[in-house]
Amino acid sequence: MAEELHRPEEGPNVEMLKPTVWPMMLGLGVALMGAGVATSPAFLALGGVIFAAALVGWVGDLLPGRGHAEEPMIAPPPEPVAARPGAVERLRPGTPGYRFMLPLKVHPVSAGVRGGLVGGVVMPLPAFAWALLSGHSIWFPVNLLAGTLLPGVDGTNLAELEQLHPTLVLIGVVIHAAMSLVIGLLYGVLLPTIPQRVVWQMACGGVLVPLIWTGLCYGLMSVANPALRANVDWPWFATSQFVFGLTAAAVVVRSEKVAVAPAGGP
Amino acid sequence: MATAVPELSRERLSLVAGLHEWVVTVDHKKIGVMYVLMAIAFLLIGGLEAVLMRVQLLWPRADFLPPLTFNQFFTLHGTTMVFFMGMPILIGMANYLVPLMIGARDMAFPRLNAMGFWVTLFGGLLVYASFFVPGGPPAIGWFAYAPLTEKTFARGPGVDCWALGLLVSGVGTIAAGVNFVATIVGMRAPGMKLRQVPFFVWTILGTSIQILVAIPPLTAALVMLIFDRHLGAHFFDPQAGGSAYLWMHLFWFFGHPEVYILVLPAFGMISEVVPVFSRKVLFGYEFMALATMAIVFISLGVWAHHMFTVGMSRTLDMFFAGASMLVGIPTGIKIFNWLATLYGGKLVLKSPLLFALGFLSMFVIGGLTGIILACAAVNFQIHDTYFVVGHFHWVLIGGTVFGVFAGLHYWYPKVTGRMLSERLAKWQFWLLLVGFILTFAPMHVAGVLGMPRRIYTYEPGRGWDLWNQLATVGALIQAPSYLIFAFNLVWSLRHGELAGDDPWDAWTLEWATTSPPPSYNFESVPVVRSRRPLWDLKHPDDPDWKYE
Amino acid sequence: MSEAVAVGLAVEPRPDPRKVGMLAFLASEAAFFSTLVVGYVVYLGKSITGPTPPEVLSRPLVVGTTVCLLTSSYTVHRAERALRAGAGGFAHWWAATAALGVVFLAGTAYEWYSLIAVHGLTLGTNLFGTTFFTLVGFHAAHVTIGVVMLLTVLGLWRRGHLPGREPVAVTLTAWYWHFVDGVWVVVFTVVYVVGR
Amino acid sequence: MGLLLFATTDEVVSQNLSVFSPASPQAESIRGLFVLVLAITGGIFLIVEGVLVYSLLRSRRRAAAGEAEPPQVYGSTPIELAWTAAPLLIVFVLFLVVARTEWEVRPGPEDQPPPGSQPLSVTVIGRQWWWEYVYEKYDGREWHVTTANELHVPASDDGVPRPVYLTLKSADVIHSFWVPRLAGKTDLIPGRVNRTWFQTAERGVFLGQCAEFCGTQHANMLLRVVADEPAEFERWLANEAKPAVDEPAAAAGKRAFLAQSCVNCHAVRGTPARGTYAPDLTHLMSRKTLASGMVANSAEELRRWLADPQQVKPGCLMPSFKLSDRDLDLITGYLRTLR
Ligand code: HEA
Ligand code: HEA
Ligand code: HEC
Ligand code: CUA
Ligand SMILES: [Cu+2]
Repeated sequence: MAEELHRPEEGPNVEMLKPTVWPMMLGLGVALMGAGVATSPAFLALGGVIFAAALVGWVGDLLPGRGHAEEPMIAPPPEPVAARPGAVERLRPGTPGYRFMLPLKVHPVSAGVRGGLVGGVVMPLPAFAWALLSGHSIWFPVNLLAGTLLPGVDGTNLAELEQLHPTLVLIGVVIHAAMSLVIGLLYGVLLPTIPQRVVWQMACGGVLVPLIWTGLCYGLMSVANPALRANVDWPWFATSQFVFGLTAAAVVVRSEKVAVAPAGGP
Repeated sequence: MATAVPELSRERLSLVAGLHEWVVTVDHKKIGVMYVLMAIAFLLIGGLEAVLMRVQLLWPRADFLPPLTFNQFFTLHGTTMVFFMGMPILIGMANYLVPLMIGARDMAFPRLNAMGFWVTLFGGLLVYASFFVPGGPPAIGWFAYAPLTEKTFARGPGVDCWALGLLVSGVGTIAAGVNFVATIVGMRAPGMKLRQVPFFVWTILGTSIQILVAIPPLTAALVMLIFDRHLGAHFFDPQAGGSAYLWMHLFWFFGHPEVYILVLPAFGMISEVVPVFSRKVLFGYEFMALATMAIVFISLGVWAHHMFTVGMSRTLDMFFAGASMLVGIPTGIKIFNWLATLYGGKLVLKSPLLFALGFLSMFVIGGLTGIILACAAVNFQIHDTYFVVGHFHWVLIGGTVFGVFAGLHYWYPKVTGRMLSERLAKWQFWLLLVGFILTFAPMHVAGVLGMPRRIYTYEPGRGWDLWNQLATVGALIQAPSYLIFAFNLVWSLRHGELAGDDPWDAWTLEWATTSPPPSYNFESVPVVRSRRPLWDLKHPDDPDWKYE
Repeated sequence: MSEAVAVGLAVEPRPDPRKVGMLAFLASEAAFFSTLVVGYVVYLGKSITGPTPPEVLSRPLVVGTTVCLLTSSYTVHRAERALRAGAGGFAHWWAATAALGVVFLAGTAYEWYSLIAVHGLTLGTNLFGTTFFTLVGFHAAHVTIGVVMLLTVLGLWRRGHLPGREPVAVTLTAWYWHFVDGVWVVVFTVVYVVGR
Repeated sequence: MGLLLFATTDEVVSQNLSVFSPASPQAESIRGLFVLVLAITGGIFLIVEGVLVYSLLRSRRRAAAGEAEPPQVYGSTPIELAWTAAPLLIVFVLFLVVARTEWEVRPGPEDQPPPGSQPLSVTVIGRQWWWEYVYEKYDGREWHVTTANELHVPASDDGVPRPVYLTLKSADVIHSFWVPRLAGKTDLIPGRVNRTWFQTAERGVFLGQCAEFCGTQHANMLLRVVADEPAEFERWLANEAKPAVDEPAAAAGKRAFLAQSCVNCHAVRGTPARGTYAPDLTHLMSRKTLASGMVANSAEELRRWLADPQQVKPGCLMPSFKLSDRDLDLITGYLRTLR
């Protein structure tokens, strides 16, 4: 048991280091040498002498039998600590707060990733549809997304934005993929914390989150991505978000749950 | 619970004998106490300098301090607070606690430990000796950008005192780092695995790694500076092709990890206080440990976020901006885990928790202003303004100082056998909180309104007056808080309530011995089977080790 | 966790703190020398006036001293082995190490003498002088400390203060010596190979 | 007559240095980014403090509930993952926007002025504790005119951008050029050349000051940028390019000036005074302020400055010469003619 104390073969005495003045003297020597560099060589010499003496003294302390002394145990041994048996609540299924803190079964992390990927693939469809219906090319929304990173993608060169630019497309795809993936992951982790009703989970993941996200984008887009802000069509934008949210949530909710080993043991 | 106060009463018998005992001691506990007392002294000195600066800034074109004196004061204030208050107080507390927490009799190298304390003290005295040299203390700012430090621009020996003081105390800091690593790796109680050490010990391990990696470059840079000044070398001499850049890079390569050296141990203290006062185990211990190590390593690669305006390439700017923002993630993990520990706990609202709550609510703000600063383009505007001054006091006081106070209130009973007065502690807390916010919040506004830092005076009519006046009033509210604390320390030594061995009903090993502990700490070395050995003792029917 | 494991843990061996401490110290030394090396490298070719490294650095001499230093890593290793095997010869190998260290230092002294007296290169001449003397000088200082440590250990051992077959003082001194050698390999590469 | 001219054109200088009232495209970009990151960090702040307060209140309610210790929760991997991933996403988005802004406001090594623009290039040399400006080129014409402490630039019109390109150097220690309403700051570093630029359509005086600690009088290394009508700017520049006026009435003053050591440090073009250590005085009277923005450029202030610069700007690098009252009057009189 834990309260067994490990007693090496020691008597009532402990062997402890003897107090010694050399560490302080060594420090003093070093500091005086420093002061010597700053001011006068006299300090330098004095510091050097003290330093050398302290070094020799210190090495002397290191020799077997010189630096140690037996010290009697003076204080009473540590008080045994009062135990309070029975006053512990452990976290078990059914404890209040349990569900929120530790879902017993979760969707595997991979479900979230999959949800993000699938959502990420279907999400551009409304965007493309909007682009074609409103007379733009399908590169238009992709280029706009890349405007988060690239300067100079703004309203002044709309014609440019209709064309295929491999760099812009690459950047757009990377941004889109990274965000889809992370948000999917979050879905995978967080949806199980919502009361175990599929309706609620779908409502949260498919409606609430996209709404909040659209709202945030609406508020911040003028800075985050002025190009997008200038050209975006909000209903279509929101549609994209809903499509993503519903798909990702569906993938997550449908996945097989696995039991989780709570961190910290059974 | 009988409590003996043998050392302290014996000391009164003879002042000389008492002093001698402290001078020659190699006991990690005494050394720890000396570190902390020294740091508190420097805190008062540094604070006094700050208050004088604040008075000078009360009105535009005020005439309270001459320009040179003001510049010397912020140099000394920054240097003192970072090197002779912040680091020593943390190293001192770690010195006292780490061996106790891991069930060891002392540090791995007790004599080296003593040497570390003494060089730190002498280093501090050397810096302050600059008051007595021609030209007085250095006026170079705590990061001492070259070539302002070269002989051409700073003729007097003040800069030498500064450089050598830091060099000497740096030796002590490195010694402490070596010592902690050896102690934590090699001297844990039987059975105590690295993943079972109290969380504070983890943060000290992280801090020590940073010390070992970051302080030597500073030492090297200081050596270069001294060679320039005394042997005619040209490291930082643009006339001979030397570069002002080299100093910046070397200094900040040290300087950024330094700020985490200053905050990680405070994180550790919070991680001890929050669980005990929430009556819960620390949430996500493994992730906290991982996050600590992530901070240690990521923060070695962010230093040039102090240098966005020096004209690096845009790519480099973005590298350092990205890396700096990344540090926010492991830091966030810690914040969230503390919150989760609090959540659902039964909070015991005693002074240690009060300061811990102060830490939690304030540090986040400082961290977030750090993220704002890390946005390179925004930094072009607010670099070197009072916004930065606001940011770093917010993390240094809201983080380090609040954390340290939580720790000092928590462990004072262990060190002295008596409790600090709760009433004084509450006064201290509220004055500090209010004064602190009032001092440093307005600085962010002044910075955004265009006020640069390190100016001894400013033009009227720019809209800065009000914010400066608020800040000064705040500083004057803070001042009594520190004095109350100093008073409480002394007063409670004799009049405090007797504490007993384990006043907080805590769970780590330091509470398993007497208060104060005997010189050998533990009569017999305990066997450890979980993160909370005392929990196991107190709850034999439901011990932790079944769950870990 | 079973009872047996817990008992097993109680006797679980820990690394010797003195060795861990030495490794930690050497890590900090490595950080220190890295800084000086970085200083040397960024100032390569930045000197405004001469002399330049190719004009004044003589390779044959340094190759000689380098061989001495590398050999000394071998001799110190032999010394440790001799001690561990309980065979004689520890003192000889150990003394040889110190001697090789001294030869290295003598070589450095000669090199510096010719740089200063013949070529007029000092710390203040140009950036090359500044960085060269700092880097090589700090290394030489470490070799000097190493020699003193070697001799101290030898003296203590002779008087029987270091009993046993693997006294920590011997091991740690050997580690330090290997480290100083390792630093020289880097310095040599940077200063005499790449930098020339 | 010259005096009169100055009295009439004295405009009211706005003391606004706020980074939230930009007067140039890049200051505007930065403000946008600032608002974005303030919003994001503000949101995080509210969430964290909210959870903190909620936990406190909740525990207050629970505290009454019996002696037992609360549930011991060790942690949860999924939750840890969630609060790692969410901030990661925020950082990712922030990083993209910061990168875009960085490229918008920072000149790259190969950036060219936009076609159809009339660019101005000025070399700025930071000195303890004043600014030297060398006008290199405006609208394709070379100038090489040296002046100090007040930077005049042409304002942009609709259609004609007049970007100002500054080449930043230092003669001694590190300084930093910062006019908050026009652009973020860029350092002037000895042994190095930096570049920055801005352009503005707003006429008027923009204030700023040195933003890197550079010694005793760092606080008074003030900056004034005057954005003029293009025509007025041209007139000003042409005047600066001329040698000093030689007013016969001030001949005695001129002699007194040249007899002093002033000439070792200061230059007055067209006279033997050719010092390069201190501000060029050729057109001193075209400036509204003295000593890098510290005091108004009036006869009294000028005389006070000459009598004892250390009184006005303690620690500055112009010594006090203990001039006689007569010399003071003469030299002040002479300098007052240098329009
Ligand atoms: C205790 C000391 C400490 C700490 C912990 C920090 C933490 C941080 N600091 Fe600070 N800093 C200093 C001390 C400190 N700093 C000092 C002393 C200076 C000035 C030196 C001088 O010039 O004199 C300085 C200056 C400084 C600058 C340079 C300013 C300038 O001169 O222009 C920058 C720029 O990037 C910066 C950034 C950061 C960042 C990003 C963090 C991050 O580590 C913060 C991380 C924390 C959080 C972000 C909050 C919690 C996280 C969450 C709630 C999760 C969600 C968050 C996100 C998604 C973002 N700091
Ligand atoms: C941990 C670090 C730390 C701490 C705790 C503080 C604490 C304080 N700081 Fe500090 N500060 C820095 C670190 C710190 N600072 C750094 C690194 C710099 C940068 C320096 C540089 O630019 O180079 C800086 C710069 C700095 C400036 C900017 C100067 C400038 O740029 O011009 C200001 C201005 O107001 C300031 C104010 C304060 C104030 C009012 C406090 C207050 O919280 C202080 C409160 C304490 C007291 C008031 C002490 C109480 C006691 C007494 C008053 C009585 C004393 C009695 C005796 C001695 C017998 N600090
Ligand atoms: C040692 C060099 C030196 C000498 C000699 C010197 N000055 Fe100066 N002077 C300076 C410096 C440096 C400044 C800038 C001070 C500052 O703003 O920090 C200056 C500033 C000035 C200014 C203000 C310029 C401006 O643009 O604001 C005037 C006018 C002036 N000096 C006149 C004189 C006169 C007249 C004399 C001779 C009696 C003189 N100076 C001698 C160094 C010198
Ligand atoms: Cu120039 Cu500050
Ligand atoms: Cu930093």
